[in-house]
Amino acid sequence: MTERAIVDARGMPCPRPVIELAKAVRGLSPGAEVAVLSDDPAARLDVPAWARMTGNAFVGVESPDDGEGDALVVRLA
Amino acid sequence: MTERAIVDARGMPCPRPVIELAKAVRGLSPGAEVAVLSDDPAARLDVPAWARMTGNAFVGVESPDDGEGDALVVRLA
Amino acid sequence: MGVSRVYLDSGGSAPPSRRTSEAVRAGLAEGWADPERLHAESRRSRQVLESSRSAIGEILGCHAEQLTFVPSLTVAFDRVIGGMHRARRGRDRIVVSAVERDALTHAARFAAGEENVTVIPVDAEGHLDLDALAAALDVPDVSLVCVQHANQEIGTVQDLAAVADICTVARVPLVVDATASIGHVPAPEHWDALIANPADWGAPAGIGLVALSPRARVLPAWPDGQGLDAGGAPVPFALASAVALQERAESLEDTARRLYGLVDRVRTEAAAIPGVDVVGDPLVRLPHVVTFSCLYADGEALVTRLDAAGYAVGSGSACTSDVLEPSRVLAAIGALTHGNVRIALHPGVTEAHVDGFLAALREVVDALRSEAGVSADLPAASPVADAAAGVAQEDVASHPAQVEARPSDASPSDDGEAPSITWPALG
Amino acid sequence: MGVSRVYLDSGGSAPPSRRTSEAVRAGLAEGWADPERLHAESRRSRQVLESSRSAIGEILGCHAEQLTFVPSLTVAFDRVIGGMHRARRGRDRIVVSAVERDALTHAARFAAGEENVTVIPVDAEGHLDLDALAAALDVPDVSLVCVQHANQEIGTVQDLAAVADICTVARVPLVVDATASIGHVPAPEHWDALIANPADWGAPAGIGLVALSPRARVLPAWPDGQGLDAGGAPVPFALASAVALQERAESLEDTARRLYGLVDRVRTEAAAIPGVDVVGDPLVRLPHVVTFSCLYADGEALVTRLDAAGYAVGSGSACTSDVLEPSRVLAAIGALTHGNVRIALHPGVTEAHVDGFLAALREVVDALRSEAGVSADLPAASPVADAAAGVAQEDVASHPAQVEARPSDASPSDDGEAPSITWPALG
Repeated sequence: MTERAIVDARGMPCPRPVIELAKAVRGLSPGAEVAVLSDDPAARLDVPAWARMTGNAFVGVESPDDGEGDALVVRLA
Repeated sequence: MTERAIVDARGMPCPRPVIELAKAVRGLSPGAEVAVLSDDPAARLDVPAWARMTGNAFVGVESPDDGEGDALVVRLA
Repeated sequence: MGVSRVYLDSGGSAPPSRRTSEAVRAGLAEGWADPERLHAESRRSRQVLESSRSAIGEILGCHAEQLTFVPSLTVAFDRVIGGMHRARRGRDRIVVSAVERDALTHAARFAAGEENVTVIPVDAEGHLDLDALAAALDVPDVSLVCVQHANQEIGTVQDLAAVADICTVARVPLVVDATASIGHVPAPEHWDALIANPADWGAPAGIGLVALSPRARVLPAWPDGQGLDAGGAPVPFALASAVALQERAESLEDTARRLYGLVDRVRTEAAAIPGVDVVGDPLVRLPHVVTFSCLYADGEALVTRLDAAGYAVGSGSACTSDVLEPSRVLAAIGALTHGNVRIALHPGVTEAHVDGFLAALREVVDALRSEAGVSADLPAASPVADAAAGVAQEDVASHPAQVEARPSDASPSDDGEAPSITWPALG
Repeated sequence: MGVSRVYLDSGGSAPPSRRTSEAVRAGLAEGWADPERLHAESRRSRQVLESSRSAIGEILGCHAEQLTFVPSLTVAFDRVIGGMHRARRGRDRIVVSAVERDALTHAARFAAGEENVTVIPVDAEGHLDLDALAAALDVPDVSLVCVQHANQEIGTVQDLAAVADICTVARVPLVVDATASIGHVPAPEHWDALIANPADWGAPAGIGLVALSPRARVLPAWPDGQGLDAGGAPVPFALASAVALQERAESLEDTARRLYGLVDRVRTEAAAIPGVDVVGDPLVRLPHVVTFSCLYADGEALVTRLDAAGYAVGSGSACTSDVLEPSRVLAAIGALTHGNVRIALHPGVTEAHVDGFLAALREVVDALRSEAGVSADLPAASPVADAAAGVAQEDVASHPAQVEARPSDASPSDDGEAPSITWPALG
């Protein structure tokens, strides 16, 4: 298993989940994974777009451990 | 049975059935009946209205012997 | 055109006043942007819409928030009937009067299914049978009652207070089509939904208006995912609607009194022509609307020859309609449907116009009957002429107004002075 | 307002030209009467309508008889989709592209049922997947195919000739939404029904236009018993639609070429801002439309601050929409949905306006990112800037046009001269 950081952005409207994601990846190593927890429907679209624009990889949508919202997972390049 | 004149106004648009009726009643005696045969939907409304306006009686709607259109029957006062 | 024109067909489309035309211009200059966006141009459009709704709300006696502009009258009927019926799910039946507009009746049939629409009859003057209405509401499956304020063809005004009482007891919402009355008489007070037609009071055709009471519920029953406003109405026409209604409201009573007298004159003199059936309530009616039917005359020929003589009138005869069916209103009251002439006066119509029209009418009707060879087959003039002068009628007995019909043999006055007929207050 | 305004949000609502405003005035004066009646005033309204349809038909390349004005764009979608689907009874499925307008997609779902609407995906530039379309038509239960001519947000123009070929083989009628393209590029040639939005080419909002091919069939699928025209459209706006379209047609190619160049400038310079996603086909696109999204920026704040700086723009971000959902178009192509700016240029927009906008954009985006504390978290500028200059692209290889992107560091010219970019001919 790779290192995985969690960004809990639930309750935040767009673009906050992506802003929190950008801050969270500072200093993380290539290959690290970050899961953005979000209940904002735009984040489902914007986290993959962020990955594309920043040259990172979008892994997929998972369910968070507590089941609320989405866990949007990216892997750093 | 009372005397009954027939006015065959089928195929004629309004106000022709009522005009033919007016012409047909000339010289008929009180109590005489006239049946206007018509396939114009407006005649169903206008023959009773004619009877009301001219002080005659509208008897009712019957089926003509050959079954085509309506026979609208009035009785002269 | 060589002939000077007199326009007597203002139901649903009156010639625009100078102020109304100016409002369209100003509305286009200030309100061309989509009012639903976030920038200054959009905010300005929104302000124009909101000012328009406020101004109209003041006149109709409701809050601006209750008012929605829609793109057309047809859309108003579609969405109000469909949306309110859907919001009353579980109640399958819609009750309508026999003299509602076709678009409303069609919308009811579409929403509830033809077999679930109960049509309440009217009497010979077009008044709703209130006992039949009460009986129809004696079962618990009715979603809506639809009764117009006044009829656009015969002018008869319904007793909406009594209708509303019956609906309140049965706990059924009342939809009032006021498309023929607003701008001409005080707005009705009893409704859960009100539908108005700005073009009927002098705004351009191309906008409808809906008012909902705070307790009225509407659920989308239409294809496009938009709201009751169907994606929005033209802002310039919203402003013109408000300006035109203000203009009408400023002189509502004076204009109504004057036009009421002119229509009385038409009713009296038309009824004095042998074989003419003047219909509708002679007293409890719109001030500006009248219809009558001329025995043995062809409706299309009547309209066409009056037009050639300079008078624009409407007709409910079958031959003048697209579908070649006579007016459902004339059918519902048992009126003669051929040879029908329908008149709606705008405020610019004078006594001289009406007198000229009556002279042309007599001439055209005589000519058509002579051509048909039935000039000698006419009954005496109908008794409507007397009814118009009937001060003893119960309907006006409760009003202080004294109704004096102008004698039908009076010579037309050229000074445009209003005839001395008092307009009964309508409700 | 102290700030001079630059309006860059002309999709569906352009500021009216002098000629258009004058047409509204003339249309109101000549066409206030109901065009469906029998008298002279009505005939005059009918003449205005007929002249308007003829003028538009000439520009669209169809007969006046094929054209119907309807009261709004929403009504056009409702009736065309609902009515054509009903006329194909027995075929239950409607096929739509993923980038159709919401109102069209809703109308399709309403007509066929949500489970019977097949959505054909588009690629990252918004082009329809033609193989998927052909596969969807490989079953015999499809009533209609709905594909837009060009997209109102990203500007991408579809290959309608190819779409029409597929529909012809499958014998399924093609409904083309041309509401973003007509008035800006030559009208599409391949359709069974065409829907146009006069407000998009400078007429007032409040009228829609439908063209039907002679073989298209429509059955009433609406509540009111009226025809496709829903009881009629405002005559003054019909005339304004024709006049505005003529005005656009007179200088279509010059204006398109000039605006195409200005949009290229926006595309190039926006893409040069780090973390900006400029989307849509950079070449096979509408001349006047572009959208892009700015990473980490709030869409509503972007629009509001640009507005305060004097620039009116649109946005497809969720926070700027009524329903708080991002644009379905941006979602369909996988674009960033937040920080979205949508631009549609009207013919009055100059190079100086665009340069001013770009300067304001850079400032606002910088400020918003700085406030969010993410100024240092940006990727390099996107490669879209290169694509705009890509003369080797297959899409333009077939055109003689040589596309020269204006260098992004060129100084703005104040004389309003068109940039030296050739506008590729669009279908």
